[in-house]
Amino acid sequence: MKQGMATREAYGHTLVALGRENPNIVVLDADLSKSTMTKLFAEEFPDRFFDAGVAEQNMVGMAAGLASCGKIVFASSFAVFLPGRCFDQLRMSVAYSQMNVKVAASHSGLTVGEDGASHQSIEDLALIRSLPGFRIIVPADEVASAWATRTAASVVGPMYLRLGRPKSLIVYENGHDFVLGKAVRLLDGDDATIIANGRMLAEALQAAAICRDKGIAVRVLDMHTVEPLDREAVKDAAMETGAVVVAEEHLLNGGTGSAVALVLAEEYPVPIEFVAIKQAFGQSGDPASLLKAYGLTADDIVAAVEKAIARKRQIVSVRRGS
Amino acid sequence: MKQGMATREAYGHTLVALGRENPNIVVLDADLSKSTMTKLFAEEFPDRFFDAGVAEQNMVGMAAGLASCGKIVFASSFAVFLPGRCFDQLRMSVAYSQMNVKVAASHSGLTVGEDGASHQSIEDLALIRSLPGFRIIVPADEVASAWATRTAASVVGPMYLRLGRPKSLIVYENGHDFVLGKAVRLLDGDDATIIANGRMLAEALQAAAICRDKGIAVRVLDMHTVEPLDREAVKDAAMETGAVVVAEEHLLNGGTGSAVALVLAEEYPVPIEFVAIKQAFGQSGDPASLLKAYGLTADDIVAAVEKAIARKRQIVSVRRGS
Amino acid sequence: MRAQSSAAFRAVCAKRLVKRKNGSADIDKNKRTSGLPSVSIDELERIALTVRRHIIVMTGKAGSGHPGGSLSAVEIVTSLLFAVMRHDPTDPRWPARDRLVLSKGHAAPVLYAALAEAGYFPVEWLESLRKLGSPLQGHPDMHRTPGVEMSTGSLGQGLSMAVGMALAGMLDKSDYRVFAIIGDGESDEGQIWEAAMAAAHYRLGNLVAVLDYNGLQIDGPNKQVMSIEPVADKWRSFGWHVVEVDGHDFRQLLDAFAQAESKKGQPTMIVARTVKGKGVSFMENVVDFHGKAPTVEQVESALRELSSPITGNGAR
Amino acid sequence: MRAQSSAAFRAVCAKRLVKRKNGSADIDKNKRTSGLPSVSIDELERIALTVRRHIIVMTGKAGSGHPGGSLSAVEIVTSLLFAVMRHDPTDPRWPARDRLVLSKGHAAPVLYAALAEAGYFPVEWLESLRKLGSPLQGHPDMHRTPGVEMSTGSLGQGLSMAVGMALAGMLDKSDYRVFAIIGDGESDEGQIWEAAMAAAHYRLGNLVAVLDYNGLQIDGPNKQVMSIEPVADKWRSFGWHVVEVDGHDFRQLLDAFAQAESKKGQPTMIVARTVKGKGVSFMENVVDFHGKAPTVEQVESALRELSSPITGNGAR
Ligand SMILES: Cc1ncc(C[n+]2csc(CCOP(=O)(O)OP(=O)(O)O)c2C)c(N)n1
Ligand SMILES: Cc1ncc(C[n+]2csc(CCOP(=O)(O)OP(=O)(O)O)c2C)c(N)n1
Ligand SMILES: [Mg+2]
Ligand SMILES: [Mg+2]
Repeated sequence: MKQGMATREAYGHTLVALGRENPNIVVLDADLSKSTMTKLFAEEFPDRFFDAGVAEQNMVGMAAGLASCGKIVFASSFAVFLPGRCFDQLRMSVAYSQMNVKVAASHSGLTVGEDGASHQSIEDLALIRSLPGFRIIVPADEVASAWATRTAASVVGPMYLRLGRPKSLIVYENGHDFVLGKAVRLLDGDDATIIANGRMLAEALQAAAICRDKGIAVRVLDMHTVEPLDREAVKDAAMETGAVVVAEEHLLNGGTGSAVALVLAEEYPVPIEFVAIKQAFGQSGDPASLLKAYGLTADDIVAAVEKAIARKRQIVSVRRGS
Repeated sequence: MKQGMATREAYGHTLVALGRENPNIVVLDADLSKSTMTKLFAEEFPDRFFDAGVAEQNMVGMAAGLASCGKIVFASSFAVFLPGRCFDQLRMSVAYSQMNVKVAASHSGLTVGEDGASHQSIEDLALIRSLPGFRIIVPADEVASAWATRTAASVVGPMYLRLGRPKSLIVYENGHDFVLGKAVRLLDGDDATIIANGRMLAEALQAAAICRDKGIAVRVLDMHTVEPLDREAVKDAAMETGAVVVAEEHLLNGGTGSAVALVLAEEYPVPIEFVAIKQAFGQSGDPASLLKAYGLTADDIVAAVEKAIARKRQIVSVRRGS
Repeated sequence: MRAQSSAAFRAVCAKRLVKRKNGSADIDKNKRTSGLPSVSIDELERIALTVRRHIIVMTGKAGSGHPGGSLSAVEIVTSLLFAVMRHDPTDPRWPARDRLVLSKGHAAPVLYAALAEAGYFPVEWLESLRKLGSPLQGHPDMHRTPGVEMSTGSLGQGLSMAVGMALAGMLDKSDYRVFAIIGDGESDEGQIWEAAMAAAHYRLGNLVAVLDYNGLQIDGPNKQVMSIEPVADKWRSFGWHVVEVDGHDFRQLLDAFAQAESKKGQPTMIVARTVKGKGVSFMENVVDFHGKAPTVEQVESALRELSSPITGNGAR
Repeated sequence: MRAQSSAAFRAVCAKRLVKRKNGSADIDKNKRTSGLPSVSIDELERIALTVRRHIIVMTGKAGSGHPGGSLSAVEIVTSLLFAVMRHDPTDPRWPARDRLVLSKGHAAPVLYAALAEAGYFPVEWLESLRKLGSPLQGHPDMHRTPGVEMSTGSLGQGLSMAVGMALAGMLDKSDYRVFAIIGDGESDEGQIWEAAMAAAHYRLGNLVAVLDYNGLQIDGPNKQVMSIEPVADKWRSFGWHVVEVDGHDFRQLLDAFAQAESKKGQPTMIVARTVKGKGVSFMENVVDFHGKAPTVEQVESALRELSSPITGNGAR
């Protein structure tokens, strides 16, 4: 896989393009426009960019007010502060009020790196998933991020984009035809399914390659949309492969894995292994070392796949009906 | 079941008792001391009570500062504002900093009633479950709440108590011997297990009675401690009854049901039905009508039990090994 | 037990509302202030009386709600909806309307009563306050109640939304104005000061905030719970033009709003000194009536008191 | 490339720290100020120089971090740790110690450098800044770094924690004092104003905040991003005693801290005008050096500049 732009960079560039196409688009930031890349928009459209300073709560309120007057509002900061610092505001002013506000949160996950725990959001999905009405996209590369940004602009209602700091590995060809709420099946196989998104999709693909060499055939799903979750794809994976691994740069609690576990508990219970952060905060370090230290590498995924398959074999299931 | 005090009332009274026993206990509130019942403490120990005014963020920071100097700090407000209005503060100043702060959040769930969506916290567990280091107790009645409050004072580290507004039905005898992290098995049966806590435990017990009349024998577990979850009890329930229902006054996403689903996905996948709030905000209404409108009554639990059992029967499982 | 109010009376009020819609959302800016309504102070006081009666009746009927902070804001809301703001009850989403955000959302009853009187919805709706499925939620809900601009209830958020609306007005070169009503207890919230800073930074001359300064919050007087004094200095140091008035005196309020309108490039804060529970003797300055509904007997005795307008007897 | 510093030098500094522990946590209050250290301004300036060199070397070595806002706070932190505060590097959790909360946590390098120089941990640790497993995290972590009082990094929270510590001091009738350093960009956070209001309300004379007023935040100058002026008026209107100083002038800083100590029943805000990147010509007032580490060449050139103390050349 080739290295491409960070998802936050693709977001920034796409915002500029959208700004040219649609005068209704307004962008807000909370003193992090160089990092979230909204700076690109600010430079070209200074009149439609508002900096809230280091005041995430007020930024969200301003976004809601602007949206109530017909603006399509993108609000950006780091994922740890947005939603973390302004959850109640997102709840009342955006989710409950059904405002057309797009929360584009950069620097999600451990791969923020050296800044450490205070800046590494490992729980933002848990927060946003608890806000009825919010759609959630976790793009894996620059192509997916550009699509996500365009989708945010065109679909009416609250939306959350989970973006990353480091360069991303390119998974998709330009112009790939994503559908909101539909997982992408990147690889197929019968032994198990790896569901991943964001930064972890590249690891999942590497893991699948390692598995292939070991004679294990895995399906890989890019679950770019976490809300609404593609229940069909999850159910099919369980029914057709019988063992599921969910890999994400997020806490186990409240993330994509939790969403998948709920679906399967209700639809088709099979063994699931979670490659996610277990109850612990992040810390300083370079991204690669951190992923390793927290068990979020391709090798960890492979181990999880093997464990899930072993558990599947332990259960001899005869399913009647469906 | 007899009607007893609200869990928040038992909290308020127990605080006073603790205040008499331990001069190190300090209580904070954010202009809701009459509702959270910390007023009782404030009246008896005005020197050890600090009102932050309507400033939940600062209250949490003050709590952390006091705790860093050796105080055992109880901070109270409504569950929708605490954690909702001060999540990042709980994250940095309390959870990450491992402060001895007890967050006692009242008015959780829909049974807040007439105040409506802005005041009904249906997502607080999702938030707190994403904070490593926080223990979580959801007491069902006055006896459990008094125990939870005492436990909070004696166990070192961040803890969350989820309290309710309305009078609660009495489940436990005075002096019941609770253990932090150990579910209470209130009823036993082989057909299915109902896991519940807080307000929904009383509904679960009623549901179990209805089930018994229908010839269905259910186990009922009070999952008062949500973090750390009693994994053994959950796993045993799955292995021994094969069908699980989780009932809680919370969103499906991020609540007790999500915690149970994660455990079973990893340990022993069986059908689970969730009696919880599906992605929607609350609204004004009296508590009983709201529980009905949102599908949170004993009857809803009974229907869920029947569905879970039907699903269990569809799966003829032969489990090797374990 | 229903408060008096007639369709005819409401129609008169509604007609008096400033309506200068000229077909499109385009507004002749030069004429903005020329059409201020000719509602007399006497009439405003009569409307205020009716609004007060509604507040008592509807919270009494609901058995819960916030009468105290609703009663303190009656003159503020009445002057806005019946004399100051440009709006059209028959077209609540008219793009060029002036906007009102009730940041202290628990005072929903005063807003509902005034909106009903202004003709946004039938007065009969008031009886459904806080009932399951009612369009009148315990706290304002923009999607359920015509005329409610923003959903509020969690304190401290409304001013930020108003800032956003004012920014949108500037962007769209529309001359609508934005009003927000905040509480003194609410002023403890840091977000209020974030919004205050931003409004001054962005020179929002189209923004006016009113502080319903009734001196009480839930746990007691501000002075004991969390003092906000010197509050006028605070707003001045945050870059706002500040006007201090008796919040129950329509003349002073209208003057202040006019002053605010003439202020360019700077937001205005009207510090309105009020009495919590104003107009009902047993509720005035009684902390407990913040969030306690009157009993059946209290409703009756309150309505007896509220049978003729309170004239010019101002705040504390 | 390592900054100069010798164990002997550190020992001298450490000895000069005020230590009036008399066996227990009991402190003779009347003697509190009598033992102020006899560190000369010259010595403070030499320490400051070393601290600056450490900041450059450690961020350079880490390849990331926040040199700009660390350099602006050097005199503030140095005066606190080496002349103002009562503390004991050999006993970081001494209950009666004065407390310092670095609310603008991204300036961790200045705190780490000063703590190392004061003897809290070996200077060698500084090289591990921001590495996996290091005791010196990218932002201060109270459980990993001796002498770090509170974990910070998310802006706007530190002052509230300091308020809590000051309340605990009052409760325990201990005479320790609490210091918090906040940024100008950080002052945008509403929580700062919540804490400000509470500190005045609770009459916390044992609390001192210092504003590192370097005029810049990440997106540019405060004036453009979010103006905080008139900032001294803001703090005054929030009930604080305000002193304005040149934040690079030790004499003015020490005076201000002494003034703060004599102020009873009211918290003091020291508005310290500083220069972001102070001491390194190519970093001074350069927005980008907020969060960018110096390259190898830049480290060398900076260390050349930082070979003799900057004396009394003050702020902008
Ligand atoms: C964020 C938040 N915290 C707490 C509450 C609970 N609450 C409702 S009203 C109120 C007191 C408000 O006092 P004030 O603003 O003075 O209102 P008024 O006196 O005008 O009724 C509080 C704390 C809330 N609604 N929102
Ligand atoms: C709550 C929060 N929002 C955003 C950030 C990201 N951030 C780090 S430093 C900074 C700018 C701070 O400016 P200032 O306080 O002036 O710092 P200084 O100039 O002293 O370095 C921002 C926005 C943060 N750390 N915390
Ligand atoms: Mg008030
Ligand atoms: Mg600065």
